[in-house]
Amino acid sequence: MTELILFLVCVGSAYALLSKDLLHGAIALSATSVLSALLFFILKAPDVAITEAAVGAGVSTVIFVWAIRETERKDRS
Amino acid sequence: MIARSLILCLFITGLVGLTTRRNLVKKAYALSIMNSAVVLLFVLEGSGIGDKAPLLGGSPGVFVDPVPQALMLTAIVVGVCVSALALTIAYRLHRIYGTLDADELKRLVGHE
Amino acid sequence: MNDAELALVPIFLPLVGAAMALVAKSLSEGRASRILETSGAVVGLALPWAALAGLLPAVMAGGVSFTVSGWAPAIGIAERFDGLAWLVDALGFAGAGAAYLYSRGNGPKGPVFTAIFLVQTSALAATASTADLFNLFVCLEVLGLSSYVLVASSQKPGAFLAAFSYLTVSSAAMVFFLIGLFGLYRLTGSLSYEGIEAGLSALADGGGATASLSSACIVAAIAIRVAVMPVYGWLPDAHAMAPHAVSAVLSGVLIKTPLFALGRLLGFLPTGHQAMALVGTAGVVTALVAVIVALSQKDAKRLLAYHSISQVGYIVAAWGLGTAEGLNAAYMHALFHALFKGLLFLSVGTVTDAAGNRNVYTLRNATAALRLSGDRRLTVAAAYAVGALSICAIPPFNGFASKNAIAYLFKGGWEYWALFAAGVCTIASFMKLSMIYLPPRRPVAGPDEATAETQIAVAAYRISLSMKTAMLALALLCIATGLFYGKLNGFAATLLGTAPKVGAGTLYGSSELAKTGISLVLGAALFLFAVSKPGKAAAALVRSRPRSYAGLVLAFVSGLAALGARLVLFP
Amino acid sequence: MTGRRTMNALGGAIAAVLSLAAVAPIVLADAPWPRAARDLLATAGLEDTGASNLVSAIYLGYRAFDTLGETIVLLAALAGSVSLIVAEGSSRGAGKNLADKAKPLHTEIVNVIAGKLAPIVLLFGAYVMLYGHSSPGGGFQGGVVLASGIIFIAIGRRSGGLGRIDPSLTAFGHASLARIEAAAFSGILLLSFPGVGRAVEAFRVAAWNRGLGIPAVSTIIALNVAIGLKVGAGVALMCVLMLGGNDE
Repeated sequence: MTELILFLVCVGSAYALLSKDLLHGAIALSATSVLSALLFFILKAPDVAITEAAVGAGVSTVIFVWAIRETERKDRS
Repeated sequence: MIARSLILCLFITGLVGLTTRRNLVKKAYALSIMNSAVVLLFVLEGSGIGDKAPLLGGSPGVFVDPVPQALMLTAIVVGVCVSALALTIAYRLHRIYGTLDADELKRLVGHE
Repeated sequence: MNDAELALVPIFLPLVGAAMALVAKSLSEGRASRILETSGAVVGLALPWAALAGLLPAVMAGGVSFTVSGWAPAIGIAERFDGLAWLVDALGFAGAGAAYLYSRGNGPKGPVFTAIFLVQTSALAATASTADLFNLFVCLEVLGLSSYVLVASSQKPGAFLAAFSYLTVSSAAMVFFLIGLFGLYRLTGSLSYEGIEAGLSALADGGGATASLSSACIVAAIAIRVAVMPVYGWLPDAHAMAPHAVSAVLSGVLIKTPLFALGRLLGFLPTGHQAMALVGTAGVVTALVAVIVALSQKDAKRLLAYHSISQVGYIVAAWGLGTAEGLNAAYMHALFHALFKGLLFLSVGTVTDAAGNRNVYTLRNATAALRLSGDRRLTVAAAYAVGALSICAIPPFNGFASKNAIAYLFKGGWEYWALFAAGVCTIASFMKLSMIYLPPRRPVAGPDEATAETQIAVAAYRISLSMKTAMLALALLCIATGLFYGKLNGFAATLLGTAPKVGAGTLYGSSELAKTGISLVLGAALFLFAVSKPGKAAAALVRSRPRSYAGLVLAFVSGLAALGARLVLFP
Repeated sequence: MTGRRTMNALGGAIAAVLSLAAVAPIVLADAPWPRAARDLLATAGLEDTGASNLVSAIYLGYRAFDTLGETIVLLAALAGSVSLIVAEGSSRGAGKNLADKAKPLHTEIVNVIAGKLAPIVLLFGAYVMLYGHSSPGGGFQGGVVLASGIIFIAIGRRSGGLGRIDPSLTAFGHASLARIEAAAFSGILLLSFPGVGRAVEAFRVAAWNRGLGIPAVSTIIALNVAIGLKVGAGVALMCVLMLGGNDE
């Protein structure tokens, strides 16, 4: 289970870095945060899980989406 | 061992992303990925010595190590602060130059 | 309040000041808000001196070791307030105080700036006295975050890019720091320096490769803040683009505090001595390479920024010896550099603002610009002269004593000659910078666009009293510390638990003076080459070397790998 | 172009190899995880700090000084971000663009749902914040939840889900958020100022002897509340600014 979640987190992160659409990247990162939070819960770290869910999936997604909306959505390079 | 290799892989992914991606938002993504790799590493390793969340009372069992968990709370918060600041600066740069490409920006700022 | 609590007061008072500034921001009335902000600054920058005075007896008696709030050392946060912490605090509050005073005239202004400036000052004090690895991480992050914000606060486009590069590179380095911390915690189960030392020595092989690599990660992450070779690439942009007052603090104080904190940590690690020696050698190389790059610059503040790297190279070189004498010499130069480099950033920043031109090759007749901006007595030019003479190690200014004290430590080695060459380049480079005060080469023919622009900049710019006061205070300190070097050095040596090895008499001996004379002659020759046609072409070549963002990360990673290889293969 | 791409890939490969060489031995080494700190906490944690959540005992008790540093990191980052955004807004004319861009968010459905949800979210945030000493959670997490509640209010205020119940509840302007943040930060500083902890403990013991039961955990609860308010106000201020849905 741990390995599976970690693998998915790896895939999600790689997708976020490779995707041409920054918004898709932000959503992928948000999903990896939720997965990490689940993993923390499984690993008996409920405090870290709550923080990761609130911060990783919540606040930082808001900030990422804001930044993309205010700048540009496509990674042109 | 597999779990730790995966975390290592995650960390290296972040670092390579930071080096090769030229988009500033992607660089912020990369930092956030590196940070979460370390958080996962601490929590995963710290949980190896017990089978019960560090809350007193309740079911019998051995606690996992609460120290790395407490440290990682701080690390997560620091990570999001760094992201927020990085993106705000990227936003200002985009307002001025209309691009998020690091190399392009370096050329446009044009300092010798 | 006992000594353990008093030792935390210099950390908390700037925070209280920052809180006052934030309350001031949320008040809408102008007058009350301004008064509250100013008193916040006084609480944060002046009151800590009282606490430092109160701590002096305890420090003289050997320092205070304690855990915050008195928790068990196994789990609490260990602190060590000794002579070194006291001295580094004094350096920080002196530099920050003068820079803040200057910022009242020239900006940036506003309660948010005050609050973040005070937060940074507090983090400086916290970094100086921490003896806990994770607490060091937190301190460095506070220090970093506040300095990124302060660099960006100049609102210049270049400053944003510089802040972004600085932020990403040093945050990535801090992740490596955490991995190093992970390695050490897993081996020892402890976060305090003493606990880590005890834990590692209890292991059969002292922790082996894991401990060495973990130390390498931590050292590399801190070295990036000190801007030693090869990880200095972020500094020139950040320091050149920041507001002048912030540049003064960044160059004067911020790059040294982590170095002394690192020294404290390395004293507890088994491979600490080797790491120190390697970083020290890198420091010698830095001192020479950075000054050559500085000589080729055309932007006045960027030139100063490269000099900061070079001067920090001197400090790191002496620090890397790992002896009490080395630390003493390193500290004295760090203190003097804070004074004269702060002074140089403030005065050069003022002059270039007054003239509306930062290009060393084209800016001439700067005195006229100063007069037009309300500095009729040329205080700024005089302050610049003091700073330049100090950094060039001309007696009796303070740089002479501290640079020679460092050179003395290396007598007979290749380092001595490298540092000598760096000194020659420094003189040449400041001769070049001083050309901005020369009269214009030819009378301006007509009101072309550039001159008109310059005139506007000049007309709008005013040099205020607080700016002059800050510069005068620093200039006087440069002279006074030069004249009373012996006493000051003796005081620092006592606090660091050593005896001054080199008296002021030796430093002013005939051979040292002759050496200064030779450097001056060589420096003048180098200067003439630098402003000649081939020299300018060479400078342009150095300036146009490729500097990409990826290079910053690669430099960090290769530095880390080199350090790791050194520690693992030759323990 | 291809040359640059090759250089880029080469740079990435070098970074990967070198950092792997430096970091892999640390991560993959098979040293046993230390148990001393855990064992010490399991026996002494509750008695020392009064918190049955051992993570909170460390986070707000033994290592509260680190937490203070973390709060300050957040303070610097938020204040810096907000001032950078505001400076941009003022430099291009009263932030007109922000309001335009925010329009798609203000659909009627979002407004109503957000407005109705806000009190529940706020209540949950308060719970997480107040019970951090005994259950998972704490000031920081509670603060973030509180912030999302405030954001919901900000989004939902136009159609007035909450405004209908009590108009004063919608009066979360920038100024009041900044005021709450500054006050809460002062509170955190006051609670952690050197010497205060000892004085509070002495007072508590004296009160205990006179029959006034103030539990040892009250310091942690007070810290949790102060941190929660500070984080909540700070994060809400930044997010409200970013969503552009707030009018002064």
